[in-house]
Amino acid sequence: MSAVAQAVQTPTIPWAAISPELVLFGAGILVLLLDTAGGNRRTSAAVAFVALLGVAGLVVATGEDVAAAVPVVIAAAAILQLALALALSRRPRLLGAVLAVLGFAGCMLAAAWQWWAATDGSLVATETLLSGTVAVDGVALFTRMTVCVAGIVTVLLGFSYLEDRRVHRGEYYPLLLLSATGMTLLASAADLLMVFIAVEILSLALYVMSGFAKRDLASQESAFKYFLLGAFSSAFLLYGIALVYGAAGTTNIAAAGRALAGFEVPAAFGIAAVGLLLVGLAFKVALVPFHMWTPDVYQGAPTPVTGFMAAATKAAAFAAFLRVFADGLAALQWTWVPAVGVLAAATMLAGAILAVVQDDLKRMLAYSSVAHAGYATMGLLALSQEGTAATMFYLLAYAVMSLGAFGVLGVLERRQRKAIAVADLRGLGQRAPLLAGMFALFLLSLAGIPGTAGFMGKLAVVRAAVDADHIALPVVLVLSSVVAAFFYIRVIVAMFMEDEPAELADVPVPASTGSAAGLSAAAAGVVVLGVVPPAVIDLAQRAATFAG
Amino acid sequence: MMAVSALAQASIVTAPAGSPAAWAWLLPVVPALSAGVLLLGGRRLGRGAGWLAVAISAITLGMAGWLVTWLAARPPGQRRVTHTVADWISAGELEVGWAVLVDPLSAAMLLLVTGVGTLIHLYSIGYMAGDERFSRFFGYLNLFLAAMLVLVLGESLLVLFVGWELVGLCSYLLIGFWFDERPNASAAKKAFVVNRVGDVGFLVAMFVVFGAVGSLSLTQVLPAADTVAGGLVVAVGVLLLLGATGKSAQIPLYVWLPDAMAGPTPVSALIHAATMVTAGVYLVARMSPWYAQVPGVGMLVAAIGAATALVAALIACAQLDLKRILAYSTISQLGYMFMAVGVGAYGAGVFHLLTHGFFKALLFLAAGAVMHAMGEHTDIRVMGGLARAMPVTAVTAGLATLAIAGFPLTAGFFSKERILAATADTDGGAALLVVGLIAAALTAFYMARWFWLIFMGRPRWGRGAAPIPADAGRSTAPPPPRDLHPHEAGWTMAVPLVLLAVGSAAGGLLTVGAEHGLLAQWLAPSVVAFESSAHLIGHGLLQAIAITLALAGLAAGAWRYRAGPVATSPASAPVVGFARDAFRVDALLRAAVVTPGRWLAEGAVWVDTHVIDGAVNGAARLTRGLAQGGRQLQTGLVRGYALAVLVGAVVVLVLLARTNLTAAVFGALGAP
Amino acid sequence: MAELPLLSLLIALPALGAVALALLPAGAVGAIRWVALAAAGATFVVAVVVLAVFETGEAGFQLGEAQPWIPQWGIAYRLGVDGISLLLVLLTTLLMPLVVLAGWNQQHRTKGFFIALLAMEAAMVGVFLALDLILFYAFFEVMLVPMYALIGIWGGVARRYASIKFFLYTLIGGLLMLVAILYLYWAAGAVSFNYATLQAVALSETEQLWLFAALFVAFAVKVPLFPLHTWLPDAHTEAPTVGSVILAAVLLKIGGYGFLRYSLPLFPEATATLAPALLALGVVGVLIAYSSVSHLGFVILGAFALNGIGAAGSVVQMVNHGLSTGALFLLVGFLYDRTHSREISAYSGLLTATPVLGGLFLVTVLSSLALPGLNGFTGEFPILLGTFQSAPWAAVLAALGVVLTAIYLLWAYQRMFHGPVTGHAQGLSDLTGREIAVIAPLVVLMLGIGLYPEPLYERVNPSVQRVIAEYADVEAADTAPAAPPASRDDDTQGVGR
Amino acid sequence: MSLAAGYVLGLAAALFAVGAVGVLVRRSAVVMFMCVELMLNSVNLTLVTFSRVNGDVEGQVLAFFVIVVAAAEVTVGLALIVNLFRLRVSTDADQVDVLRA
Repeated sequence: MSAVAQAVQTPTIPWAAISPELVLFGAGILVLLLDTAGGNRRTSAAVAFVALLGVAGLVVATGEDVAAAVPVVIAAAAILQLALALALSRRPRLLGAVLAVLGFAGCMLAAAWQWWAATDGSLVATETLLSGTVAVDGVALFTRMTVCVAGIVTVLLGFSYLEDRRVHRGEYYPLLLLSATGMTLLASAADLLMVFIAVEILSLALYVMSGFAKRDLASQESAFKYFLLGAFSSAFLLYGIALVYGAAGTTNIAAAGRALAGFEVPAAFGIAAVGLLLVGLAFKVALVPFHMWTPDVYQGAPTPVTGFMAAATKAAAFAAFLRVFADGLAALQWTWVPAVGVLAAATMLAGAILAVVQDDLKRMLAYSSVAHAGYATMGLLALSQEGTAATMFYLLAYAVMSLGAFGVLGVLERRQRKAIAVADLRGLGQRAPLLAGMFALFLLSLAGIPGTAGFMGKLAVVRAAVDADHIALPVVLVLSSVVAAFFYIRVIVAMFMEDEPAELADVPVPASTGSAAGLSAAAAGVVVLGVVPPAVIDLAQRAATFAG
Repeated sequence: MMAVSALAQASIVTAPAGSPAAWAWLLPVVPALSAGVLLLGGRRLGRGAGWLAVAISAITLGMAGWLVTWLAARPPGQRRVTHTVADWISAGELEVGWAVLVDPLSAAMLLLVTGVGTLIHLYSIGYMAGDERFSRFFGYLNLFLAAMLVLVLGESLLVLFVGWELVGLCSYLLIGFWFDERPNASAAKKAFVVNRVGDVGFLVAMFVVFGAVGSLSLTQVLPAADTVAGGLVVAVGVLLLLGATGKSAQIPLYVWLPDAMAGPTPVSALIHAATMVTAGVYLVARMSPWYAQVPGVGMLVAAIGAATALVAALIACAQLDLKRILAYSTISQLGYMFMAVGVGAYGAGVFHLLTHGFFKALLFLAAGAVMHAMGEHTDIRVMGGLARAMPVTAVTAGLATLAIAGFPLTAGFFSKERILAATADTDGGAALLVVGLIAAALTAFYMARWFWLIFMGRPRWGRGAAPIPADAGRSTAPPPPRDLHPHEAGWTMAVPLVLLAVGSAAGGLLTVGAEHGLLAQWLAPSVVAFESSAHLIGHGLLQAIAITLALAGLAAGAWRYRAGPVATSPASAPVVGFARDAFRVDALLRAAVVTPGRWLAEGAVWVDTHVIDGAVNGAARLTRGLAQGGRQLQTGLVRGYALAVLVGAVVVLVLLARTNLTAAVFGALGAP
Repeated sequence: MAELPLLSLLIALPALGAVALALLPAGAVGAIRWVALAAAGATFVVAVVVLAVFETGEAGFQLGEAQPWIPQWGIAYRLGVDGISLLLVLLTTLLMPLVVLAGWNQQHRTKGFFIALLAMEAAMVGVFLALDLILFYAFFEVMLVPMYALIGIWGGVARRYASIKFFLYTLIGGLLMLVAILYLYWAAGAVSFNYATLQAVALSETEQLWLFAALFVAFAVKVPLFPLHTWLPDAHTEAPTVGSVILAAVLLKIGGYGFLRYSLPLFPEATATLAPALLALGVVGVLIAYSSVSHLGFVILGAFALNGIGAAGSVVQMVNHGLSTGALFLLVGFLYDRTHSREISAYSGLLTATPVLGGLFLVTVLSSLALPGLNGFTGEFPILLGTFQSAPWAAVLAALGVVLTAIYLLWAYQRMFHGPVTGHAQGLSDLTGREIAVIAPLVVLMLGIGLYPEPLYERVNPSVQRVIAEYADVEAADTAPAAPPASRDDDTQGVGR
Repeated sequence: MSLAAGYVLGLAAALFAVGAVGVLVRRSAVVMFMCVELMLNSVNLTLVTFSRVNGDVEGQVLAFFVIVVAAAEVTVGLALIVNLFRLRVSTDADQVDVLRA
């Protein structure tokens, strides 16, 4: 009996298992509805009230299946929403932002609860969740956490930025939450179908967010390129899924992996299937040569969106990458590990080298994100729990430092109202020592200097790779890091070692609570992960071993 | 063939507690402390600084005397004592202590150093009076004394080397004492650097010794000579010789000494005539058991000595500067000493060392007095007739001139004769003997020239100055002022002159008595002398020849310069000019060493900037180039990106399909 | 006393000092200086206490501390001190208060300046004390940042080029070292980066050669060894005085220290194989006439002579070079403070104009050119002697380097200090009391060590013997493959009292 | 695998290739987008064929999902293209190259 048929026959939906997604999605819908209420107090209250009723109805309808705690949590969240909606109805953007933060926080709570419940055994086994399309395992949970952290910081950093650029429209927060929903779903997708759907959910929202500055040609171009190439690569992914389905008779990742495990070299289907899946996922994580969209899209998109893309999308895509390749297709490693190894090496080098000649900082960081994708791939290639843990840890580390770096750029763009080039940073160390210091911290972390998250991340992946007998990749990483250090250093040089040009001297450096909080959080993350990471490493390692 | 003397070296014993030898370490410490005081706070002492230094020097003389008396009272076999004060360096197996070795050889040197040192300290009070760095000068002098005593007393080669280097430092400081003038500073640096070249030999010799013996302590090194492989002994001998040629200004490393005359004259007397420059001789004598193993190396020492004696004497004949003449004379006399120690006549060598210490110090001091009188002029062509104005100086200097020329019964006569006799008694010493005799004659000639042009004849200064022949020299030094009134300096300068003159005259007493002379007998426990069966010429006849040559040289010098400087005849002009330029050795060295060295340095810089930095910058440029290339691909056209995706897909498929191939490539890069 | 984590204090005090400075307002220049001085001074006091507690004659690590840091990866916070690190720590902590004093009048971004100094000190001390390889690496790399800032922010005209060059050179070496460390860890098969554990790993000679090469780059850049030295002249030219002092006096020692602490003990066969090549590089270093390159070439010679004399000498040489070069750069700095010119040709007759400066400068120069009786000689001689025992040619060539050193140092001294008083020298004021106070301890130590280096050697010898003992093993292994020596078993017990 | 299935799969592959090449060679953003849709639909065809070969409905279910997703893509994509057209008065993809290098 097929999985779908089974789902039809027993329509018990394990709400608890997908509660994080539900929270995000629900928050997104709620913000959207409240936004349509347009600041009208009564309408807002009504919307919130209806949402409350809806949640209650859901709880009642599926009561017996849900663990006792869930309705209470959800109800409490709904009440909070109502209160907030009433309090902030005059400031809908702030309401959206607060609700988004709460949504991300709720998602994290739900994920934490899941983790706790799963170790307790009270959660449904992964195999049967939504007909096996969703897995609640460590990778999913850890990635959800990363995505939510990224989401919160993005909201904090984005608020003033969007205000300043006058593109602070209501649908921003719903889109953010929806794309995050896609990401968390992608992270937990156990079925290729779910992978595809999740990829589309997150991408569609991001396409729109990239083009959020409607009057800005760069933003529009970014969205257009992202969209067209995203769709193009989705087709490859989809074709790969279809071929897997044809070859294995199933789209369930684990089952397909088992079915394909025995295939031999001439089986063109199998090779094409694996290859096209690889293309689709490599596009999402931006491995060379599927990276070419990254600089253009990152550069054109509004900076907070760029940060979110760099941090969260990467984490989610790697989670899927891990699940499909390191987990599902592990038995076929002899086919794809060399290929991915070559791609990873090319990615590390090309990302670093191409960044060297960039003057636009956003573009430089975009290329640097390419290089970092290569580093993270090293953990995946180790094909071990250590490696999985390392990749996840790396992605969290990369999330905090890239969010921080893009966040600083966002602040600076508010100051100068233009794209920031290296020369624009001259003398920043004297004018705004704290901001410059933080930027330097993020850059040093990206460069992998000890005492920062970036170092621990690199240590994790290199260690995993060496453990797995890969010596060439760490050497490539070293080369790449040296080249990369050059351009990070160049920025620090400009900030601290050059004098501020006269035309910049009069422009004040803007400050806002949100960005201050966001940057501080990112900086704290960088330092904590760099100096006392054992707790997070522990979490990542447990996540890697915890199959749900 | 020479054979090792049957007289075995006395063994080295530890100094009895409380004995003078156990306190010998104070000898260098006292002047060192005094030097510290003088250098740090001497300015406040004013003229007292000089007297303090003199007192300290006298104290060391007293201590040395006490020590030597004590030593002399011991039986000859017990006259080599050591005393260890403290550990110094213990790195791994290397253990060197601060220890002194008192034996007849060091005792003789002690007396010379402290004795002449004290006299020159005293002389300097007058000579340096009024100098703005008066106290510093005496600080340096005391420091030198300390260093020289370390050199003499060092029980291990390394401690000896410490003294060796420190005297070099003092020499550097004192040559460049009037550093405001660039040439002085350059001369100081040259002295230091050339000495350092020699030091490489000393250093490497120590390495070899340590490798062979496992210790640098003389107590162990000296007796071990006959247990060490012959090749190593030769190496040590030659390397030490290199060191000695540096310090004692022998060919090829003598070039620094003439320039060293830039220092104040007492310095020339003390350091560059009487004491420091004899360190090389001392070193060879010290290591006599090793040289005794390899007579061939000894002959090399002697040959270098002989060549130096001759060359320096020739140059001295053409010099015009009163101190330079003495400097070349010193080089030449040191050559004599090398000849002596080279043929194993340590007694003769050390004897000449001592007598030379007296009369050469005296000559320099006299020269200093003359310079004082002449307003610091040094060109002997503008002097003459000074005997009348400065009788004491003239008489004492005359005595010293006779002594150095080997006038019968003077100290120099005895010591030089001993050396010539020793060469005559050496197998294969004929050439040495001939060279030695020629040099002796030349010495008499140039010293007569020196004395005559300065003290005798008509004055060529002041109002009644006699004209100087136009081509007598190419020096363009301005003539001294017309209103000169030369006169004797004060008693502090005269007393040392007189005392040294006594030494120069009576130094020969040291040699009366026993077969090889008192001194040789005294030194016997310290050195391994040679005995030789050769007997080229009867000693009586040799003496006669030497006396004849000395007298002839003196007479020739006096006769030729009886009326002042002599115009060079056109035929001999190139020869004289060549000698006056010291055979252009400096220029040769510059061309052979300094210029290639500069090229090498420039080459190294070129390699740094072009090759190494070039490689670094090249790597950066390559990166940048790659990036620019990659940039071209990033066209901004979405269709191009799609193409990249498609191409990438094909590449991935190929990689997957050709797994074996990929694995081969990847594996080569990867796992071990 | 025994209960205090002395070694941690050595790292923590300057680090806390830096944090305290960060919290002070930038304008409070007086407070900033005094806090910096107090932190550096207190660290030195602790270092002296460590010296007092240190048991001379013990070969192993003392005062050990060990705390898990990242237990999952086997990384621990593990410190210990032996004769080798003790001296270098003392040197570092002694110099830092002096450096703070020397930079007393720093006007430009005072706060950041002193923060960088203290951060530097914490990292450098950490490098010397770390006994966990990742911890070592972390300190090693972290050190880069403040040094980079010191050159880049407070440096001369071409400071940017110099600082970037410095940064990249060091980073390349560091990263290669990281890979090597990880490989070693992998080869050990134990989840531990403990120095003792990794030292016990048996590696094939090929592996050793590769790992040696990786570490070599890291340390050779620091030393710096030909041909990886070209960053140094640039860095020195551009760095501010105190930067140069730290760079020359301490930072460069890390290369020599690394060779002795890591390369030699970890890869004995590779070291034995490569020693001649290393000696050759050392000789080239000695002969190319950059003062520091040349002096540290001696350190390399001593280390790779692979005998007790040379190795002990090379440790002492590091200390000596720290003192004399530190003093040299400080003096040049004082001069620069007055005239803002570092050109040798801009000076003449300084000895007349500023006798105290000239005298101290001369002592320092003489120490630099290894005049016996001053400290330089007490290190260089054993090095040359030790080198001669294993590679006579290297020792002879290096001895020629001694002459070269004399030539260029005296040339420079003569040009600047002798001759008539002209140019910058006119009207120049002599050293102030503060400046003399900075230099005096160094000069006193130069003399002291020159006359009596035993206190150094007696602490270094046992530790160095332990390193060199490996080579006796190699020779023994060549003749008869025996069980690993007992000393290694002791090592695996880890650090502890 | 039946012969017919092979033909259909081949056709689908050809359609996919046509779509992919279309994206590469066409300059109009709208046509490029339609080519992407063509690629998606060729995959749908593949899915349905496999579904038939495998004898289950999973492939067909998947195809439905793809259709829904494609619809969503159309809404977003067209909106983006329209907005771009507003700014540039052209749908020529080759003129969209502000962001480059």
